[in-house]
This record gives sequence, structure tokens and C-alpha cells, in this order.
Amino acid sequence: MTTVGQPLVSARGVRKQFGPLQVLKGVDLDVHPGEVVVILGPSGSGKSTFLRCVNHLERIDAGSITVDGELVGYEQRGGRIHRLPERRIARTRRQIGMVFQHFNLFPHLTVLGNVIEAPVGVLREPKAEVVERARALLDKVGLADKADSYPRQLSGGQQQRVAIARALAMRPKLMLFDEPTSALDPELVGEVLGTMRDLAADGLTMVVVTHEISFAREVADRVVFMDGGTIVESGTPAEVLDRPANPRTRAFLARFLPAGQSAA
Amino acid sequence: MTTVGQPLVSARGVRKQFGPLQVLKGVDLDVHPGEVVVILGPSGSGKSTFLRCVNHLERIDAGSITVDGELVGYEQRGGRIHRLPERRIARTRRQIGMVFQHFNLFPHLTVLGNVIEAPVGVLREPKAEVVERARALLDKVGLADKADSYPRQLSGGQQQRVAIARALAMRPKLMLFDEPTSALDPELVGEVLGTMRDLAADGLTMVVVTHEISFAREVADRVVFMDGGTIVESGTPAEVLDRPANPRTRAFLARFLPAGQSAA
Amino acid sequence: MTTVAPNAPAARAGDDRVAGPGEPVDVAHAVPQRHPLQWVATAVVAVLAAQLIHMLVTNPNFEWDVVLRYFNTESVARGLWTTLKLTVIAMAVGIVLGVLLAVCRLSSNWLLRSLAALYIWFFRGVPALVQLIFWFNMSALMPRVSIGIPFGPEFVHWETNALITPLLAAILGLGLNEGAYMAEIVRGGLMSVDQGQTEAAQALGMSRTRTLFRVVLPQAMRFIVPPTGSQVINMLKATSLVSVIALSDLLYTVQSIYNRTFQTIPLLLVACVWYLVITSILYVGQSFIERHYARGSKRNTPTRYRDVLRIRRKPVVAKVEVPS
Amino acid sequence: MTTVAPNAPAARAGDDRVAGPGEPVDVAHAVPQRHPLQWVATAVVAVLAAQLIHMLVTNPNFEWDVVLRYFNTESVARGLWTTLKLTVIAMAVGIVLGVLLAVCRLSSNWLLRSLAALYIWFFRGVPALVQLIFWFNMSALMPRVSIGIPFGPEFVHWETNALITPLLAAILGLGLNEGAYMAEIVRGGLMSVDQGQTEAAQALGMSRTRTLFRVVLPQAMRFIVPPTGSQVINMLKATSLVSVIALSDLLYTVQSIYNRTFQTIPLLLVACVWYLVITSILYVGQSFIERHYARGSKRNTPTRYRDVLRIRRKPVVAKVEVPS
Amino acid sequence: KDPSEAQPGGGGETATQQQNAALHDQLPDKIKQAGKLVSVNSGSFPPYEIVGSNRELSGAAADLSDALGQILGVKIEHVTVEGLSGILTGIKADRYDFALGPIGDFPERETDNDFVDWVQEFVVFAVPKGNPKQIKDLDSACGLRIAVQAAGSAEKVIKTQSQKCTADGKPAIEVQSYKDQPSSILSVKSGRADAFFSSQAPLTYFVQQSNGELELAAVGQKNGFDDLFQGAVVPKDSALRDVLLAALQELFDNGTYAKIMAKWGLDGNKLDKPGVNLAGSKG
Ligand SMILES: Nc1ncnc2c1ncn2[C@@H]1O[C@H](COP(=O)(O)OP(=O)(O)OP(=O)(O)O)[C@@H](O)[C@H]1O
Ligand SMILES: Nc1ncnc2c1ncn2[C@@H]1O[C@H](COP(=O)(O)OP(=O)(O)OP(=O)(O)O)[C@@H](O)[C@H]1O
Ligand SMILES: [Mg+2]
Ligand SMILES: [Mg+2]
Repeated sequence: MTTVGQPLVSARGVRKQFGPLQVLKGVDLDVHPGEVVVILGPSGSGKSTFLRCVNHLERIDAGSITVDGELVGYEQRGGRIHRLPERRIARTRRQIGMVFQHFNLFPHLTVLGNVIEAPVGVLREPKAEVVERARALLDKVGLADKADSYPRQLSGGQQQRVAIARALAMRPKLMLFDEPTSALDPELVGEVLGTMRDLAADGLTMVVVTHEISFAREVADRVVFMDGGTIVESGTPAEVLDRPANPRTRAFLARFLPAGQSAA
Repeated sequence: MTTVGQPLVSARGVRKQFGPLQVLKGVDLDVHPGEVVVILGPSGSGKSTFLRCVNHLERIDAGSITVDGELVGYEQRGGRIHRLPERRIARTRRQIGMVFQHFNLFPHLTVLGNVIEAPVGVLREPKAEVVERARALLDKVGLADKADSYPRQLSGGQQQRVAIARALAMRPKLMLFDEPTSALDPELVGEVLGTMRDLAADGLTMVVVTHEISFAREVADRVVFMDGGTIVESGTPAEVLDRPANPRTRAFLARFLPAGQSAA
Repeated sequence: MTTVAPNAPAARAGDDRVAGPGEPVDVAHAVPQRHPLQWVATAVVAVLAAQLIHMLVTNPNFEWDVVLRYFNTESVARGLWTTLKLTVIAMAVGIVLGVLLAVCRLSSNWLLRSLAALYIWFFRGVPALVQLIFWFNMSALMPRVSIGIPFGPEFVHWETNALITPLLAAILGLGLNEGAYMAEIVRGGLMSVDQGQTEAAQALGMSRTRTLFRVVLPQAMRFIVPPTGSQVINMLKATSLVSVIALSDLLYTVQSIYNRTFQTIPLLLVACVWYLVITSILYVGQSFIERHYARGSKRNTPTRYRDVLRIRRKPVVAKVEVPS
Repeated sequence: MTTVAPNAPAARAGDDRVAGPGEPVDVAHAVPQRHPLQWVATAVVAVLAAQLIHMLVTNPNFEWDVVLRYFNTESVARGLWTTLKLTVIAMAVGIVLGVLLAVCRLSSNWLLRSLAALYIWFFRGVPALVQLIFWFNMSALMPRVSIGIPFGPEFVHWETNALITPLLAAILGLGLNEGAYMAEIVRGGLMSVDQGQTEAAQALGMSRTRTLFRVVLPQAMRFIVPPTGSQVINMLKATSLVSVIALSDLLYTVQSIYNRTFQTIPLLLVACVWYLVITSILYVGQSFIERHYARGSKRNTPTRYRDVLRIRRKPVVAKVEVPS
Repeated sequence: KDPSEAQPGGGGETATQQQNAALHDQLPDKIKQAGKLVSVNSGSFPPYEIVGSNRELSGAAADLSDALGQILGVKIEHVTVEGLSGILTGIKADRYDFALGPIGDFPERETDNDFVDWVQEFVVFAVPKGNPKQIKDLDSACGLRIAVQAAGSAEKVIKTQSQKCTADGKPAIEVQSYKDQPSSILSVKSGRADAFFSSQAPLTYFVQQSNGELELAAVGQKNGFDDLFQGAVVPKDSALRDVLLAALQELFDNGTYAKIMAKWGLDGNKLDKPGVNLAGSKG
């Protein structure tokens, strides 16, 4: 499905450093509208950091990221590049939904409150309209009856689905998922992956960091393997997962296969 | 390996209620010395509650649990049953090691401090001796070089292995594991399961609540399936996992098999 | 919350039913635990309480008739009113300032951070009494306040004494001082909220201000409210300092009565009883506020009053139920 | 902490290198951010500070020569010593009592819980001044204290006045009062420790006492220390209440000097400067204690002083590194 | 109504005074404009100053201020604040014009302020009923526990006496310095102190209030004080000082002063004539 045309996300030579530690060492990645990109890679390879750079939760040190043609966190004005003020960055972020590993729902708000908070408070949409949309979204993720529960009264899988609904309520052009299932008990992973599968089928553009190989195989348009702060390998699921060119990719994938089964 | 003779753990008709909710509805289970019993079951079936009853973190309402022939939390005296005082219960607990889902290491103590705390402070063993034993144990779980780190400086898998070493340092007769891998990222599960596999090979008596079917198949002497507060099915891994007699067991196991593969 | 389906039959596997070696034991028949020590302790407490009450009632030194006589005289009521008014205003100033200062302390801006730290250092360090005297009598230092070019001509100016009324001086003295203490409390509360919450809010495009007021602060309140309760009680009593600037609060009113009549003990009792009444009301109010901010913080919303007082934090990751 | 192997070559996949539609942009060349507002603010603050210092130095009302003259006279030193001694002892009493009361408040025993609640209610409600007067003049209420059969014969008895020296009265009055405030602080701290910690300790066979002192309290200290710092500063100033029972602390000493000489402002300055010196020392001490109890609470042990002041809690589950 | 309002009785009303226009003209402009003088006091100091529950002042000083106001043709307003810090800083800050007092005049207090003295004070002991320790004079206080009000001259005298006791081979005095009069009185009542050593005029009043629990001792003795003057405090070298002195002189001359003093039982404390900084000029 690798579309030609203007990419929705375009990262060029993205570098990020924490103190002495170079975490991203020049990452290039294009994500086209409607594409589902899965990022794989060992822990510490910079997957989360890259996702966080895309919606400017981290400021990049070099290179550039554009979303929908607009520079993230910066602005070209008079031939020079200027940092955007916090207020303008917030505007960019509204187009990008993010789902975190630990859900990060607002525990003091009900499920419905979580979902409508940003559309009502940030986009200033009329509340009645947002509530209606929120209920539809909750229905879509299978939680219509939990609208008035508090997050802590839900299971992990339910919480993560609320987090997805919360992000979708902003009608983002792009959804970022950072290991959305790895804080869940094995029994509950399926619920969340199911929801994500539906979103992909709806044509939403998604960048997903995950360890769920079978999900990647089934849903991804493209799989990207990161290691040591760079993209080591990239291609269709079949290419990257079944015939990895890079030895590191191969070593990594070996861990996820049932013992005794080869990576073929 | 199902040994005849005096069982190490013997639970009879164990019932436990939280307010109006009957969580354990009469659980009978014998664990013989050297045996590895894996408890499977859906969430809320009372697996954790049962384990917690074995070392009296929860007081049972009816039935009895004995460990090594001694009643847990109670005492028969003059033909009647009396509650033991907290001090005596603590003595029983020293024979039982427990490993929690969320590790529960003491964050203010170093790894070594965590391991030696109870033997030195509770058993009053000489410190030098305990330190030596603790280092040997840390070596065994592959963390000899982390002795002076603080728990938060370790990965989840490393933390869980420290928790195992901490429990082993008390030289327990019995180890209880409550979903020791389900708070871990998929990449790290292997480390902990490896350590547990080694312990089983050493002949330690273990009761393990887990969702790792392959671990159960490989290591367990017996697999027990709990549902709705009772033991629904029990037998060798081959019996329970591959030819489950009970429809609920079958339904449960179906979730854990790769899509498209049947439960045979 | 979870209900196990009641129709779950006990389909136990056979091999576990083999009888154990001992005779059947059932702890359901355990002897109910006796607590002899607790009973002895209760008795001792009861006797001591009886003695205390006996002494309170019979000891002539308490002069309960005098206490009663003064309990709701007009001057005491006026003192009480001053106390309450000052407490409310000074705490309001303190809380607003405290939130501002705490946010500054945690800001990424060097200047704000240092200024807030300086403020807290200074205002916690200087006794409130001195601050009151200073504000009230500022005209001894600066007879007039002016806006103008520094070290140059003035444009507007006011007489300091006209500007600073006793009430304003009291509010400044007590409120600015309280702000420094509240700042530390609020800072602790803000830090106790997981950083993930801020990130989630930012990812939704919320502004910093909105994140603070809609996400972080409401969660921090659980940790801010209890120590703030202590601060209110403290303030209630600290208002007696304003007697130095010619305002008379509850305590000073009774003091000025016994300065005249020398019935020290019964008049102090009048103040004590009033303070206890107010703190009791505050106590109830506080537990309602705590209950409000505790919503969503537990899996089971607390229902009984006692539960409200004993909230325990649970790990964030919730347990999960699968219908069986 | 994590070091990515430096030999990891950037073996990028080809298709992502296809040039984007726009010209190459690199934020590394972004214009350094200017903060004009910050500079203006800094300038304003600097001018205000200059004016303040100018006033402090030149205003004759401060009489700095008098301040200097009295700053370390013997009587001021003696007052300071009383202040420090009382603060240390009363805080020690308060902390010990506070821990006891907090444990009682959280106990499963009904009697202990109610007694602790009653204590806290009463001692927070009654002004410390009144408590001091009561303890000191208890013999006006009870000329002698006796042990014996309630409402019956006495076995042993003491003269109350001999029993309660002024110092003891001060310690009782301030310490018992402080205990009530500390109890609430400690309770908050204890509740903030995850229940899993207690269970882990119990599972290791630890007794309740050991669990409290080795596991729960050391972790609670992170939340107990900062508000306790505020309490110490409060106590430092609250000791001036003891002047009502003929003890003279720092503030009262300077007051009695200006009562004689009428040099109010410079003598109050003497007290303020001393208070600021002590609170500064406390501040440093507190941050060291906080740093001690913060050990193990972060992935990266803080090294810089500023970090100590800005500890943020991280989620418990640590991130993980796999060597590549 | 506040039950403590009942005031100790005393003679009839004093006559109204004639306004002295010359003195009025000498007043600072600000006061003339405002038409009032603000006098500050630190609470009850009976029988000179007794603060009622509405903060209205009665007592000898109140009567005197009424008379002064009539002479000067301004209203005298009384403000009560706690402690000297409030009084002195307030005068410095121009919040209050003066303190009518009487406040003890000591040489070291005269550096920053001027005193217009109008009474003389004696110091006596208040002891429990029956004078159990048999205090007759200063010397008989050796070895006893004596309460004083901190920083007053009584404290200085009793400390000197204590040194004298040890020099004479007698046990020293245990001096207890209390913050205010009620706490000192309470210490005598609760048996912490054997006697309270303080000014006679207020002590007389306290003893009357104590329902017979206390009595005075060593009355009529010098008790270590040669001359203890008390009076009004005004800012150093202010115009008000001379106006006040002149106005007081007028009240002394026309007998109003004597009448007021008699009314409040203060005959023994009268001065022959008012004066400025009498303590400094004598000492
Ligand atoms: N705020 C930060 N300050 C310092 N170092 C950081 C910070 N955030 C991340 N790092 C470090 O950067 C490296 C990459 O982190 P990142 O979270 O992006 O890895 P990841 O690929 O997402 O790994 P994981 O699978 O564990 O989530 C790690 O070594 C991490 O310790
Ligand atoms: N302390 C408690 N108070 C009230 N209810 C409790 C308590 N502990 C457990 N429960 C309830 O008891 C039931 C059984 O819980 P338990 O933790 O034993 O299940 P489990 O089989 O371990 O499930 P999981 O796989 O989610 O850990 C659940 O419904 C749970 O909500
Ligand atoms: Mg990550
Ligand atoms: Mg469980």
C-alpha cells in the first residue's frame, strides 16, 4: 500500500541526545496517509524517543520532522528556522493522537470525562456534540457501558481502549502507539490489538511500536526495525519478519519465536 | 513425579470471602515435596487469593491449610482451634518464599540489602555468612554484578530475579510465584522463566500461578485449572493442556494458542 | 465489584480429594479470638476519662459559671468573627500564592525558580509577628509609596499609612507568610502526580495552564488537602498575632478580658472551646473535600465514613476480570 | 546509564532515503531562542533588588549599628540557645509521638484508632499558648499528682510544681501539640508507601514492628521530611510562646531588650537575621536528609544539588536495556 | 452585656476644661487638621488604663486624656495594641501621635523618645493571703521565688537584690520573669512563685480583684527605687512634647489632676509637677 505522493509524516536525519547519550542517530522515515507502520527493535534502541519526537514531547537536536507538510515544533520564517512557542506546538499536537504504554488516563475523570476533556476544553467544540461522538467512540471500542466508571475501576485492557478512544476523539490525522499492549496481562492483549486492527481497517494512519510480531505480520503495511538509534531495516512484513537481511534483526526476531521453531 | 507420602502443602476445603464476594469456594490441593504445580485460570478465579492464603497474607474463613504438617495461621490446642498471634504466623511464613507480580523489592535498599535483610534481621544469622550466601544466590540468578545497584536501576526482569533471590535467601521449603512474568515486557520474560526452570531442576517445591503455557508444559509436574473459586481440573500438563476434559478449561486455553492452531 | 457467576459448580479433579493424613480440620470452628489486653486497656481508659471528667466538672478552678457567662458575649463573638475572617482571607491569599510559587519553583525558567526559592526562604524564615509589624508600620521606613523612575522623579505617590489599613496589613503579613508554607505543600503535591499525566495532557494538545488546572492539580489535591487542613488550623490560632496591630481576634479578646478581671483559666477555656468547635467543623469539611478528590483514586469508591479517612494508594495497573 | 554500542553503523534501508518533496530542513540551524521577556523581567527584578538594598542600607530607621551591637551579645546568645534547645527537644517529642499516633490511627484496633483521633483533634484544636499555661500552672488545678485507687486512697503523690519544671512544661506544651501535627504528616507519609511493600515484608516473615521501621518508614521519609522541615521552622518561632511561662527565647529576649531601650526595629532585625541564619542551615540540612532518603528512588542517582530539589517520581516499572 | 464592665467606683465627674487656644495653635498642623490626637496603649494597666470589651478606655489615664483633649481642643482617640513593638513602631510610623501611658521612664529609654512624666510609682509585693513567707521588705525576699514582669525596672531591682543577698551570705533570689501581669499573678496563685514584685497602683487593683486570695506586702518601702517616674511617650523633640507638658501643667494647676488621681485611689502616686525626661535628668 506504499502510496506515492506527499507523506503524512516525514522524518529526515532526526537526532536526539540525552546528556552524553546519543539516542537517535539520524532517523529517516516517511509515513504515507493510510499507512500502518510498525516499529520493532530491542529496548533502548530509541523507538519511544522517536515517537515522542514526532509529536514534540521531545525536542529534536538536528534533522527535521514534518507532519502533514508542517514542521513540528519549528517554523520557517524569513529563510530561517525559529522555535515555535508552546501554544503553537500544542496546536500541532492536536492533529496527532498518542497512546502510551501505561495508558495515562486521567484517574480523576470518568471514562466519558477522559474522552471529552480535550475536544471540549481544547478544541472548544460544543459539549453535547462531543459527548455524542465520545459515546459512539466508546461503543466502537466496546466500552459503551463503562462511560461513567473511573479508569481505576477498569481492567488494563479496558483502560487502554479508553486511551485509544480519548485520542480518537480529537479526530487526529495520525495515531502513535507506544507499546500499547506491553503493560497488559497476556489475556487482555487481544482486546486492544482487536481495536487497533479495526482502526487500521478504517484507513487511519498509524505508527505502532510493539512487540506483537503476529500483529505486525497481519496489520502492518510496513515494518521498520530500529537498533542503536537508527533504522536498520525496513520493508513489508514478509520481507522484514520472514527474510530479515540484517543479522541483528534476525537475532532479535529469534527471541519471539517459539523454542525449536526457526525463523523461516 | 507425584510423590506418595506426607504432602508439603495440604489445602482442604479452603473458603475465602471478601465482603459479599465468595472468592474461594472450597479449594482442595496437595503439593508434595519437590513437586512443581502450575495454577492456570482466568482473571478473578481466585488464584492469587489462594496463594496468599497459603502463607496467610489472607486469613481463610473455612477449611484448613497445612504446610509441612503444621496448620497455617492456627493451632490446635486442647482439642480446639485457636488463631495464632502475628509473631507465630511470621515464623510460619519464614518457611515459605513468595514472589509477587510487581516484584515488590524494597526500593531504598540495594540489591544485596534486599537479599540479606530478612536472613540477618529476621533469622538473626551472622551477616558475613548471609552476605556470602546472598552473593552466591545473585550469581545463580545471573546478577552477581548488580549487588550494589538499587532496584529502580534494574530492568523488570532483573528486578524479578532479585525478588526470587531474596525469597531463596530465607531457604524456604516452598516457593509461591504469583504471575512472576506478567508485569514484564515480552523480551524479558525469558530471563525469569529460565531462573525458575533452574530452581525446578534443583528440586525446589514450587506453586506457580502463570499464563505461560509453554513454561507449564515444560516444567510443571502438575497443572491445576481454577475457575470461579474452585479447582476445575487437575493433572499432568499433557492431560490438562492438551486434552482438557472441562469445557471451560478448553475455552480458556483457546485464547493462548496462535490463531488458526487448534487445541490439540 | 467482581461477581463470580454463582452457577459455577465445584467440579474438582479427583486426585486432590484423597484425604490428607490428619483428621479433618476446619478453621471455621476456630475459637473466637479474645482480646483481654484490649478490654483492660478500655477499662483503664474509661477510668482515666471518668477521672478527667470528674476533675473538669468538680474542680472549682475551671469556674465553669464564668466560662458560660462569657461564652457568647458580644466581644467574644466579635473576636471570633475577626479570627474567622482573617483565617479565610489569609488562607485564600496563601493558597493562591502557594500554587503560583510552587509552579514557579518547578518551572524551567531560571529566574522564576530562583525568585520563588528566595521568597520561600525569606518568608518562612522571618517570624509572622515581625512581618505584621513591618507591614503595618511600613511608613516608618517609607512614608510614601511612589511609582516613578528608580532613583529619579516620582509620578504618583500615596501615603503609606493611608494605603495600608490594619486589615490589609494583617492580610499581607499572614497571607504572604502562609504563601511560603503553602508553596512547599503544593510543590510536594504536584511532584506526587505521575509525569505521564502531564505528557498525556500535552499529547492531547492542552496548554500548560490547562494541564495544570485540569489534570495535575486535581490529582495533587489528594496530597495537598490534608496538610492544608493543618495549616488552616494553624492560621486560626496564628491570627492572634494581629493584636500587635490593633486588631483583636478571639484569643486576644479573652486575654484582654482576663487582663482586666484576672480570671485567666476560665477565659482561656472560652477560647479553647471555641477553637475546638471550629476545628471540629473544619475536620468534617476537610473529610468531605478529601472524599471529593479521592474519587477515582480507588477501584471501589469509598462509601463508609471510616474508609474516607484511610485511603491507601493502589498500584496503577488495575487487576482485570474476565467473565468466566 | 545506557550506552548504545558506538560501533552500530547507520545501515539505513533504502526506500526511506528517497528525498521528500520540500528542500532539506535541519533544526540544528534553528535560530537560538530569544527570551526578551525574561531579560526585561530580570532587569526589573534587578532594579527592585537595588532599590531594596539601597533602602536597607541607607534608611536610618534600621539602625544597623544597633543591630551589630546586639547581634551577639550574651543575652541574645542565651535566648538563641533556649530557642534551639526547645526546638530540638519539642520536635523530638513531637516526631516520636507523631509516629506512634500515626501508627495508632492506621491500626486495626478500634480503641487505639479512636484514642489517636481524639488526641489529634484535641491537641490540634487547643492553642499551644493555652496548653503551655495549663501545664505550667497545673498546680492551680491539681496541687498534687497521685497514684492510687481511682476515687479512693492514694499510694504515692508528688507536688505538681516540683514535678513540672518550666522546661518540662515547655516541652509538654510544645511537644504534645507538635505530636498532633506530626501525626497527620506521618500518616500521610505511611499511606503513600505501596501496600505491596508491607506484604513483601510480611511474606519474608518480618514482624510488624520490623516492617514499620525497616521497610515502610524509610520509604515514607521522602514524604515526611519536607513538611517536617516546615514544622521545624514553625517550632523555631513558636518557641517564643514560652515567654508566658518565664522562659526567654530569642524573640522574647530581643523584645525584653527593646522593652528597656525602646529600639524596636533594630532589635527585631537582630532576631530576624538570626532566624534567617538558622532556617538557611536547616534548609541545607533538610536537602541532605532528603537526598539520603531519595536513594534508590530514581533510576539515576541525583548528583547535582539542583536535582535534589526537583525529584520527580518515575513509574515503578523500569525501562530495560538489551545490549545490541 | 460583658459582665466585666463593672468599674471600680470613685468620686464624681471632673469638671469640663476651658480650651486653651494658644496651646491649640502650637499643635502640629496635621493634628489640627485631623482634630484628633491618637494615643496608643498596650492594654489594661489598671487603674490607669482599663480596656473594656468594646476597646473603650477607662481609668485614670482615660480621664486625664479627656481633660487634656478639652484643653487642647482636639479629640483624643485611644488605640490598643499588644506589646511595645506595636506601640513604638507605630509612633515612629506616624500611626499614633503618642502614648499617654503611664510608661516607665528610664534613662536608656530616653535616647529615641521623650517622656512627659506625670506620675510616680512605688514597687511592692503581692503575696498569697496571710503572707506565708513573711515578706516585709526587699531583704526578706532572699531565698524566695519572686515573679516580675520581664524587662521592667522591678526585674532590675530584684536581680540587684539577689546579688546583694549572696553577698550578704544569704541564699539568692529565684527570679521568674513573666511576659505579662496575668501570667505573673497566676504563678503566685498556683504556688510557682512566692510573690509578685511590681508597681503598687496596678497591684492594689489586682489584689482587690482576687477575692481575698492575695494581699500586698512591703507597702510604703522604697524597695530599691529612689524615684520611679512614669508618663507619656512622644517622638524625640516633637512639638507635641511641649504642648503636652503645658497642658498637663494646666491640669496640675487647676486641681483636675489631683481630683482624677484621688478618684482612682492614686493619691500616693502624685507628682508635684509634670516634667520632661525626669529619670534622665535625675540619673
Ligand atoms: N528523558 C530521558 N533522559 C535520559 N535518557 C533517556 C530519556 N529518555 C530515554 N532515555 C534513554 O534513551 C534510550 C532510548 O530510550 P527509548 O525509551 O527511546 O527506548 P525504546 O526503544 O523505547 O526502549 P523500550 O523498548 O525499553 O521502551 C534509553 O537508553 C533510555 O535510557
Ligand atoms: N482484598 C480484597 N478485597 C476485596 N476483593 C478482593 C480482594 N482481593 C481480591 N478480591 C477479589 O477477589 C477476586 C479474586 O481475586 P484474585 O486476585 O484471587 O484473582 P486471580 O485469579 O489472581 O486473578 P488475576 O489473574 O487477575 O490475578 C477478584 O474478583 C478480586 O476483585
Ligand atoms: Mg519505549
Ligand atoms: Mg492474581
